[in-house]
Amino acid sequence: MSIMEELKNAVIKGHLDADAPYPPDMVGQPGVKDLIEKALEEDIELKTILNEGLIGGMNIVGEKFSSGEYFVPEMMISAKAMKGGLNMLEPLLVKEPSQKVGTVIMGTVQGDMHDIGKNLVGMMLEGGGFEVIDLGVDVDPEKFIENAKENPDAIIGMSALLTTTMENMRKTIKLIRSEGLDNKIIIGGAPITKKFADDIGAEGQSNNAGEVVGLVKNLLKSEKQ
Amino acid sequence: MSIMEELKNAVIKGHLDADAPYPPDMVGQPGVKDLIEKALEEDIELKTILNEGLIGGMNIVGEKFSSGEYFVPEMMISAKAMKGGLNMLEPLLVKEPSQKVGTVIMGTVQGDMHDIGKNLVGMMLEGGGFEVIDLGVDVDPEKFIENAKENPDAIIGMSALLTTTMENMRKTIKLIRSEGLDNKIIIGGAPITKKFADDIGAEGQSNNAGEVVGLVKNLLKSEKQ
Amino acid sequence: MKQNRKIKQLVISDENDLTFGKAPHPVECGKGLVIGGGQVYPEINFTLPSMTVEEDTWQEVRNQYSTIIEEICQRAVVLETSGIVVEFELLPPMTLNPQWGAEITQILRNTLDNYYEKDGLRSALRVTPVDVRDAERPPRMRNGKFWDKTYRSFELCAEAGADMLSIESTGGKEIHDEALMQGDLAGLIFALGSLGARDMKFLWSHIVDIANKYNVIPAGDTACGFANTAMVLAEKKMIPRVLAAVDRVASVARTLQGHLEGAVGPTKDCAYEGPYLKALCGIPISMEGRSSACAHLSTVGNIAGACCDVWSNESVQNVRLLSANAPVVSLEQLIYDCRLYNTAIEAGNDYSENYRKMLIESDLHLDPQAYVLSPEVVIRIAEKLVKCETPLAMTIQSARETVKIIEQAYNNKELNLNKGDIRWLGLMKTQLETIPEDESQLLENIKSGPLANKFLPEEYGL
Amino acid sequence: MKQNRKIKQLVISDENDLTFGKAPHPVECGKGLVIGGGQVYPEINFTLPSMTVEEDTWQEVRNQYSTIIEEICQRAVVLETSGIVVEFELLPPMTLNPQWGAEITQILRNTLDNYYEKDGLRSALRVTPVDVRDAERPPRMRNGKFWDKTYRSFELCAEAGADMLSIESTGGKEIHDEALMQGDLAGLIFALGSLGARDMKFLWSHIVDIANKYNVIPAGDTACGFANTAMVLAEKKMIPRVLAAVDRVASVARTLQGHLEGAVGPTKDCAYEGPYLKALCGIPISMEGRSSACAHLSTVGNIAGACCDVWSNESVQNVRLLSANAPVVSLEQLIYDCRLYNTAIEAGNDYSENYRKMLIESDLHLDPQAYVLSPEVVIRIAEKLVKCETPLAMTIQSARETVKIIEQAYNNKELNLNKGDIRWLGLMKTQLETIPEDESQLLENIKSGPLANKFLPEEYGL
Ligand code: B12
Ligand code: B12
Repeated sequence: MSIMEELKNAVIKGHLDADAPYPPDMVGQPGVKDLIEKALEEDIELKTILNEGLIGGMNIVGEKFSSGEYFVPEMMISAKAMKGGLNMLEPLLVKEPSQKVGTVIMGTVQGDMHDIGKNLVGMMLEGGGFEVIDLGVDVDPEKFIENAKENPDAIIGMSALLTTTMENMRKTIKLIRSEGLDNKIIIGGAPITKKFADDIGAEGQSNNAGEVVGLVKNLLKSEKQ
Repeated sequence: MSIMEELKNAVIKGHLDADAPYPPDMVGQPGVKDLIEKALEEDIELKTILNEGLIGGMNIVGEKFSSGEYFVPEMMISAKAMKGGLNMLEPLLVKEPSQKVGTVIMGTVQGDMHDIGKNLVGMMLEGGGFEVIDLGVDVDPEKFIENAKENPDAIIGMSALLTTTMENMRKTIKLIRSEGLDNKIIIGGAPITKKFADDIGAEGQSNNAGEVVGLVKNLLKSEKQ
Repeated sequence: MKQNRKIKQLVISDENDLTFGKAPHPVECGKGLVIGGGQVYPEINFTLPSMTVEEDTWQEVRNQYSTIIEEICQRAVVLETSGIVVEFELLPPMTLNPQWGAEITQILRNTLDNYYEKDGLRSALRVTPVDVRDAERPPRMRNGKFWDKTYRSFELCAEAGADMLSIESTGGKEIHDEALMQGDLAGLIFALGSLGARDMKFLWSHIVDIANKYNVIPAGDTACGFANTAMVLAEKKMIPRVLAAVDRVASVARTLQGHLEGAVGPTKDCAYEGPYLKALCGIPISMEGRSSACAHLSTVGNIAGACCDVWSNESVQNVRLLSANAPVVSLEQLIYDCRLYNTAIEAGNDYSENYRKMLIESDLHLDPQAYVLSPEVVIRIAEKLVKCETPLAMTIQSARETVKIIEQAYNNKELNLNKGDIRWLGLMKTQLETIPEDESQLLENIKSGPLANKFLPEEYGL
Repeated sequence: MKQNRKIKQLVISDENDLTFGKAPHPVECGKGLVIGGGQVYPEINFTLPSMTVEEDTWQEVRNQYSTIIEEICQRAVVLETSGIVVEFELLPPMTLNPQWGAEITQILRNTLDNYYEKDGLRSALRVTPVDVRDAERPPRMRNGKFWDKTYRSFELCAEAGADMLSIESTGGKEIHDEALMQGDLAGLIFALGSLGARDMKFLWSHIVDIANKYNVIPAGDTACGFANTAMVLAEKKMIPRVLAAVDRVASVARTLQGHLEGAVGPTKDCAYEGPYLKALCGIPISMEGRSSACAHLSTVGNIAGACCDVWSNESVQNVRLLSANAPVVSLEQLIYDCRLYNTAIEAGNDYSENYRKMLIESDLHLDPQAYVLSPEVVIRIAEKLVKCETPLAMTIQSARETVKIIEQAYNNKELNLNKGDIRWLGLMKTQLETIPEDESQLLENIKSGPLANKFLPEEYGL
């Protein structure tokens, strides 16, 4: 197995480093961190480590999840292992800023405390290599605006689970736009439909955590054109 | 029993004239037409005949219907008897135009063939003393506009039973307004909600034939203010 | 496949054999579903949310149907359903542009095929064009643009992948609507027993031909525009419930004509005359009850299931509920209902008989419309009907027997009636005394009355 | 009314006595409804369509609730229902402004009173404030603005005319959410058996006091935020179904604490732990199944009804369907379901036993979450639970027994499991070996792990 194959496999299994207790049958074997170290020593390109090793591994995790073989707990463990790897690469990546995939500001809207869906989406995005700024729950429009100003390139993701808070998405988008901010906005949560998203002027919508990475990537692509 | 009481009763029972076969137990007794004749002979005011006798009787029919004692067939028979009476009064009423209660243009919107609800509403309105211009089913916006132009004081009533034709109400209202017509518009039909009516700019809405007379009267009142 | 042109005796004559999941003449359709062969299958029906159907929105219409069918199949797989019937009821513009109806049929067909291959989901697709002949007043039934469109819609949908063909046909409705509002039994009976029955023969001989040509199943029709209009009006207290009950049974002879022409079932879900048809010709029937409350309220939520072979939600818009889109919600409810039917059948006679009795007993005494769906009453009335020589005679007989049986039930304190109902039982009895069984006589009466100019006799071969 | 502070033996120990409509300790409430006294009543729940709740919209909010309750009562009368339970679940702003919740309570109260006087419609009103303590992270459970609002909301709603009080309380959820996503059983058990149980004792001693003061019924709580979150996640294939099943049974000890403090039932509809509580304390329970598909999809649509005393739709928005507004549609479905339950009870043992078996059998083998609701399994596990000394011990025992029983059922081919489920049975068994029954020990473990800063131990008296 090549190092990249090994790295990919360590992400899939969620094995952070040789000392990590999970999965039991890999204890003692090199994990994500160890393999990245080795790869850097062997002068493998950062881009390759990131795209083939980490994101490549996470893509397979995503597939396993979609097919019903993996559940969220497994996915979280892989995401953590991947994040451990990313943390090592980050100081090096800043020197090559074009490598940064993108930033997403995530929050559950005002009045709403449901965050499981939002957290999952955040996790998937991190797994896809995005930086996620999580504003938590019950987030008022001002807080979204503040963060959008600081991150003009970021995509904003809003979640709402209550029929009585989904209207706060409309309000928030209005206020964001009235500040002259043009961040792309995506929304989600059980009661949200495509029609509603169109109605309130959100650029994207999904009811499926698995689709979100693709959705965000497409939005970024269309932005560049 | 005073003549007005008798007239009222004849309307309630749906007894048109002495020869009318319905109701069986009133055959041979004076009916609506006979009693109006008698009332005119006795110089009772037109207003009184209309309001106390005919409309008064029909009001009671409405009450009996609301309470579940009468059904539509009974109501139709009374409405017919009342109409017979109205026809006699009409030539006399034109001389006193202020007595005319009002006109309603009714139609089922384009693409929709359901007309039972619309017909019922029409009947109730006629029972309430209104003139009803029935445009039938599958009525295109142009036809509504044409009739509205001819009857600038008329209220327009539109009916739709399909979720796929209710949007044609929006279209029709837009076109009516774009012609500069300001007829009051009311809508109804099973899928129509208050919210939808507000949304598309209709002035009134009802899912209940029994309420419609009141609705239309209120609209006319507000117009006069 | 054609049934005898006249029914001489009941196919089911013991009320206990009029039960759910089993029909003397099962129908095999779609991907190996045997309807009436020992299992009850769910039939899921759906429609668009508030939107127009036109060139501009057509892509969105297609998306709606794709999403609905995808979500339905997914859920059916998760719930490990042994098979589903999917009904696509066209909307008027989809029959007026027959190609549109065919496009949607194709979308549904493809998705059902996919799920069969991928997950082994068994299914059958019922397609129901709109009877757009009703778009003219008085309607032309055998000529003209609207008849052509209706015919073409059947052809194209059959070609595009329907497994079964149905329709809610409207022959005679132009008279029935008026008569119903006037409580005029002669008009009702003329509309159903003469005009309706004649149009059913005409229409279904054509549908059966198309079905044979494309090798699909001519399933069945429904008196929806007649007796269900009456049911909805009774629900709104616009007409007495006893009138709606009489109208229901009076629609049997009309719908029967389709089966005499070769329709083999399952009948359309909204044909509450189904139990009578099952007794008369042994065909499997689709019925709807408590799980079609999304489409219309009713007083026969349980009893409607007593002898169903397919169990339907009638229709629901594709709107988002708290859990999922409404079609998925409906499907789930139907599946749980069917699990009960099928568990009862598997568990054996004790269970299925008890369950059937519960379904009947729980609604029977509260409404005359429920009462006339009880298998015992169905058999009693149907026995009288086989003796009639013509559809018109059958229709009159249905009305007379129904009035009699409801009156008896009321007198025996088996049935709750209110004052208005009781008054109307009397009114109907009087009316029924004077209606002639001779078709030309009845026609003359109608022609000399206020309904004369509402219909075109020649369109019914009169 | 207070139950023993500890359960020493099962109130229902024969699985056949764990059946619908009958509870050893019935509860009389509202206008003479006796819950668990031999009839199953529908419980209708509803919520606003898409709109905000604020000063500007308040009049419209009031209109919405007035219309809903009016339409519900009308339909209940038409269907001649012997009684209905109405639940008003507050939305967050209505607890944050306790006066608002009370206003809506009053509207519902008045309409129910009207229909009782006018039409004899019997009813009981359950009011459920929101546990807004969950609005802070980490939440403060016994102090601060949010606790004050929650408390005040109970007082004002009781005063405004509630017949029963309930809540979906959230003590320990801050840990449970995280642990669930990580499949961490130690975290789940700590959240339920320690934090959850402690908060339930604290909270319900207060609710019972308020109930006594206003002479209303302290009904019950639910592990909705816990086990139903797990159920929804399993439905979305986010966690394995066996984990959701274990979490369900592990929530029993937590919800039980409310009843040890004096809650008398009927339990909240979404508390699928209800059958265990009924066996343990003999209280009547509210359950939801196929007719709550509008609120969440599920794999326990029929079996959930096997021993219910009240039957609920959980919740539905006030949106227009083809027939009527969705709350009316839900009510109608519940009423037909209840007609079946009650017809079975009236028809005698044969019928009700058969029907109960059908409800169980039709779901039992397809999902572990259904399996653990079967009365037989409930009694088997509950027998083990009464032997435990502390809520924490009970919670651990629940998890262990559930894993064991699911494994057995799978091995005996009584239960369908997929590969992921089987892998997770193993993973859970391993985890369960190391979880200490000693609360302080477990607390120490959690404090030294990643969940340490997610909760405030002092808010649980720790
Ligand atoms: C778990 C839960 C809770 C938990 C929340 C725990 C938590 N930390 O989030 C608790 C118990 C606290 C809770 C509380 C309440 N809840 Co709640 N809850 C639920 C439940 C059962 C599941 C929600 C969930 O987590 N689903 C799983 C996740 C993974 O799915 P998801 O959120 O839809 O997210 C997915 C997609 O939508 C999408 N997505 C989500 N967000 C985003 C964002 C972006 C940008 C994108 C692209 C995609 C995306 O991706 C996700 C992954 O696939 C739902 C039932 C249901 N059918 O949804 C009710 C439900 C949402 N709750 C409801 C109610 C009424 C409440 C309460 C008011 C109850 C009460 N009376 O106390 C309170 C309100 C609290 C508040 N202020 O918000 C109702 C809402 C009714 C309404 N009017 O809208 C529901 C529908 C239950 C019901 N059937 O009645 N609830
Ligand atoms: C009877 C009926 C028919 C009859 C119509 C007979 C006729 N002459 O009207 C027939 C059989 C022809 C028919 C045909 C179709 N129908 Co149709 N029909 C019905 C049914 C069963 C009852 C409607 C009715 O008459 N109600 C009684 C009257 C009194 O009530 P109402 O119309 O609501 O009117 C009241 C109020 O709304 C109000 N009102 C009405 N109009 C107005 C106007 C104003 C100004 C005001 C103020 C008030 C007001 O007052 C009235 C009195 O209280 C409904 C089911 C239902 N639940 O409504 C389906 C229904 C409307 N039909 C439906 C469908 C799908 C169709 C067809 C497309 C079927 C098909 N595939 O062939 C065709 C379409 C034909 C067309 N182009 O329009 C669906 C609609 C689904 C959707 N997508 O919206 C329904 C909901 C049935 C269902 N559950 O699936 N139908």
